[in-house]
Amino acid sequence: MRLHEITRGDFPVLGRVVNGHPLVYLDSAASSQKPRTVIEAMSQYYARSHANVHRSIHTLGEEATELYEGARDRVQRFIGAQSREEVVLTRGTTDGLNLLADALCAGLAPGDEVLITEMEHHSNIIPWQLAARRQRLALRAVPVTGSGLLDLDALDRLLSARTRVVAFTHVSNVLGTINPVAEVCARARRAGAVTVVDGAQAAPHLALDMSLLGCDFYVFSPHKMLGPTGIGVLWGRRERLEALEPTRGGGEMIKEVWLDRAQWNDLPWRFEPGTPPIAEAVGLTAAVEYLEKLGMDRVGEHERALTRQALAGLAALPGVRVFGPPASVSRGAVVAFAVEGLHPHDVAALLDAEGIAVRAGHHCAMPLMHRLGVVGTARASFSVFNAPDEIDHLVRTVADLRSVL
Amino acid sequence: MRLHEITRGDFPVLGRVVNGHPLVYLDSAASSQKPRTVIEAMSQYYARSHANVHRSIHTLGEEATELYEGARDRVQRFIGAQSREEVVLTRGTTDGLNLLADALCAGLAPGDEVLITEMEHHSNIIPWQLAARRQRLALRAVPVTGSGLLDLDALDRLLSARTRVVAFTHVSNVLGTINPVAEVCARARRAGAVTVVDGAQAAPHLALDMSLLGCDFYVFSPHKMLGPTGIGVLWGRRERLEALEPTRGGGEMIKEVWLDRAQWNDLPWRFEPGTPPIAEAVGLTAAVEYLEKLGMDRVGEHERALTRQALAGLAALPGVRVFGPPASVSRGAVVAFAVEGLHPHDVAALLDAEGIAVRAGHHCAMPLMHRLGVVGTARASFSVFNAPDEIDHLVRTVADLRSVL
Amino acid sequence: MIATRALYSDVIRERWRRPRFRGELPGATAVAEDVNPLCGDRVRLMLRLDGVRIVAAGFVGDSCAICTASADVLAELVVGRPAAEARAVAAGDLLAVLQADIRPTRMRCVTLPLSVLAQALNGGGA
Amino acid sequence: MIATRALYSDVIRERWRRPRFRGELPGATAVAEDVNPLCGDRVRLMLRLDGVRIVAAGFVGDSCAICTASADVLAELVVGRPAAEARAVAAGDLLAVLQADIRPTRMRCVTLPLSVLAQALNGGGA
Ligand SMILES: Cc1ncc(COP(=O)(O)O)c(C=O)c1O
Ligand SMILES: Cc1ncc(COP(=O)(O)O)c(C=O)c1O
Repeated sequence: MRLHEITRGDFPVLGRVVNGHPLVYLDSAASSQKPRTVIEAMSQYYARSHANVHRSIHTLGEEATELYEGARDRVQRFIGAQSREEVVLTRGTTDGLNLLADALCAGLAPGDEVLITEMEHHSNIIPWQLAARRQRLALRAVPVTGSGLLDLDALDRLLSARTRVVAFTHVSNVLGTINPVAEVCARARRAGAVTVVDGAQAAPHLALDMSLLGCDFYVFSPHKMLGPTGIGVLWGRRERLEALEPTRGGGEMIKEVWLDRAQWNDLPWRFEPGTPPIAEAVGLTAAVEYLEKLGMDRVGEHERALTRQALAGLAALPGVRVFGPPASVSRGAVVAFAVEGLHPHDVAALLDAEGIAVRAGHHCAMPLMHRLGVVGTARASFSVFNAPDEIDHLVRTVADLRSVL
Repeated sequence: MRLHEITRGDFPVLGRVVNGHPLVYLDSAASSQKPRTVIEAMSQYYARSHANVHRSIHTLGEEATELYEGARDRVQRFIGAQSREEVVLTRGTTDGLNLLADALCAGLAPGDEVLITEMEHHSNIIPWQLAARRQRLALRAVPVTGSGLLDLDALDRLLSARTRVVAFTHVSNVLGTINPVAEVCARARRAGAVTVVDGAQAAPHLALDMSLLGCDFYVFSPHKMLGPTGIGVLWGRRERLEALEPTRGGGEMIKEVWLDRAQWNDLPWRFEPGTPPIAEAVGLTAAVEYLEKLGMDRVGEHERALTRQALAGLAALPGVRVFGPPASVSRGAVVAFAVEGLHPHDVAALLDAEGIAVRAGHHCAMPLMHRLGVVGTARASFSVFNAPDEIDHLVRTVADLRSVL
Repeated sequence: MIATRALYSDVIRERWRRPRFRGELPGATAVAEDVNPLCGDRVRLMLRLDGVRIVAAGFVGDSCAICTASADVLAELVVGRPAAEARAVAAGDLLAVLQADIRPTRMRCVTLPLSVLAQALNGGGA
Repeated sequence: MIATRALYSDVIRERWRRPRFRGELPGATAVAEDVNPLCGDRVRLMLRLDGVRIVAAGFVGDSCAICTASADVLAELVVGRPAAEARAVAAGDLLAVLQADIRPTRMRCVTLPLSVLAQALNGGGA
């Protein structure tokens, strides 16, 4: 059985009819749909066990704490982290990147350098811009080659003794490029730089193993991997996390507080001020369980097959341009494309009239749009519940588009 | 009908049996329980309409965006804000206070002063400590009088031309003190200081009207007011928000991005980087609707009656000490108490054996604990679903405690 | 076949393919630009005023067919009019010309040019 | 009447009311303190070592009856022993003395003093 045959019944939203057509949801890269087990785990939690976590001696408080901390354990295993202390629960990829930009750059000196790439999402650009302005750092970007890959020769030229941080995406949310994380991290490490990887588009599709990736920090968003909104994951290599001074304060992240000073709590709570996303952690556990039951290898295989099908189908259409590395290169589960004579927003609106949900615009990657010389693209992206005939439907519908506007 | 008779059936968790007893949940100040409508609004959202918000041209994306922005409108009316642009959705009170401490202090000069109070929650202490350390500001605290009130004479002595920010809680989460917000803000304004009010313990219980309070910023947490975890509200007076430079970056908070610079988006999105808590916003709308249907005046009345009952009952017990202003003063819906010879944690554990959930410890207010000369207290707190006989049960059980350990 | 007629009228298609006022306007005296945060459409409107009268208009941007057609129609409607009259142009006037049955969720594509016009006439940011 | 026996044994009640090792330890040579993040209990353990042998122990803190009794029993168990033997004391040894049927969620109240002991013997932070 193909994966979608197993999974489709698990996603209540797939019963939706949109503009008279059954929903074809091809926007999982923006935010995925949720299986019933995730939705129900959160409802059940609120209906039975909700309380605030930590420092609670009553039954519900203990249950909520076990559930919340259980999510950390589950994520630890899912991403191959060495210990639960390395897993910080945040509010999303953007939140994690801001936390890291603030904390990592706080101690840097004017003239120190932060290296990003031309294919970053705004969430991996602006936090570094803000930190660079504050600390008077230089911010540089590794260029993208004509075939949509990171220019590793340029990386070598840009790395220097002044490079303190290298922050880059694991998988591009536009091009689908899968960057060679271990390779980039090895080079960065030789230059003495800390590495931060934006895993927002990788965690939903690739089996992750932090011990193999070789980076220092890795962040991602459960809402893109069948989990709830409102929560994020930040993994940090223990000694790096230990060395990081918290930049955000509040309840739970301290051991002792006086009016003029405070003593930080242990890892990982040191980086989790305030009431955390508790129900969301319960949903995250259910999402990881769902993905693990399917098997991440099988998930990735399914999505790669859909991606290849979409790439081949769309690239064959006259007047359609497909972005990113050639189909021969292994890619993430996104296909960005343009239809001659149509604005991407109209492509999305016209597809929506047929029940097909794709995203259109700059995909929060304006520097990459400038590099590609476009104002935006349409983008189809895939998840465990998508079926090959949905891709066919997409390709057929796009083929008709040019005639209608 | 008393309010609990109307509401009890709406809270699924109240069917819980804890240690053989029906749950008596007296820990709403830490986090409240949720009515069925809130739980179901979120499930329905995930089952029907989930997509990422903003810049989406497909039906689900439009629905999700309308729902998310609809929460903003609903909150605007609920708190009497002048415009929707003044309502920023954050991740919680702690998150909002960190955002404000970072952004408000960024432009301050060494020696400038930030004024807090002795009764603050750690979330309204540590962010200012961190900012003070970064910018070399002086952090001072308004003392609390022997009867648990803010010392307004001391406030006047502490306010000076160097005071840039006055940050204080509307309602103390330990003492229950309701601070005179308009009065404190008027004095702070005369000194030229910006005012930040921590409304975490006020929003669940008081009818709020931003135009009457006179503060510049107000923050609170929906999870304490029948809403979901993972979301927060930050209200800012428009001209104050306009003048604030964002300190966190990412998708959605920008209009245009180049590798070396960016142009901020309009209010309120400028302060909402990344994928926001979408399902949580849907739950927030349902929580506000639920509270509005009951009527905040009636909610407050009900909770004040329970508070008076608990105060009177506990204070009359031998060996029990009750903290905070006398019952003759209007108070928030919390009662902190100590039982002679028992550690607060044991008080909570013993009450839990009878199905009663109270919190015990320092309540994230260690400086106040130092001021009160205790290591912690037990604390009962009340919400719309609590019944007078639950308070009787609490008082009766506390009366028995000293004999058992 | 795509049910395009429900989405785009002939006028919209025509104005999208051959807009009459698209392009930079040299010597513009009032300029504003804004973005529809819901979809990311962006329109920059340029006006040349002679006293209080709008004597020329143009727009550039990155916008869908509806928004582009709306901007094009708006430019046509305001040229030759005094600013006060231009300000009075409403969404209904644009819809009347566009002859389209716009879904509520796409109404902001129609109205974005209107709010940019208001900003331009108020001396709002370039 | 409260079902206290299920929660607190006679030994716990006795050790809570009259702990034998509670108090500052002058001349301590190994000190550590830690907090149970689940409930906020805090224990500071002080040891005086003569060579490798623990010759005196004391604790202070802010902790519930279970945790206090556990710390008191632990102090009693380690005094007079070499550090290596003290390190080998396990939760089961404490439970045997406490004679209580501790719920899983309260086990950390029992084990907090053990982890503080380990920190103290490893020269962990005061
Ligand atoms: C007065 C006060 N301020 C701030 C907070 C922190 O709120 P949150 O944990 O939702 O960020 C709380 C609740 O814990 C509180 O009672
Ligand atoms: C590559 C990449 N990085 C970062 C983000 C931001 O994630 P979030 O919006 O969940 O913070 C996204 C998704 O929007 C993304 O695709």
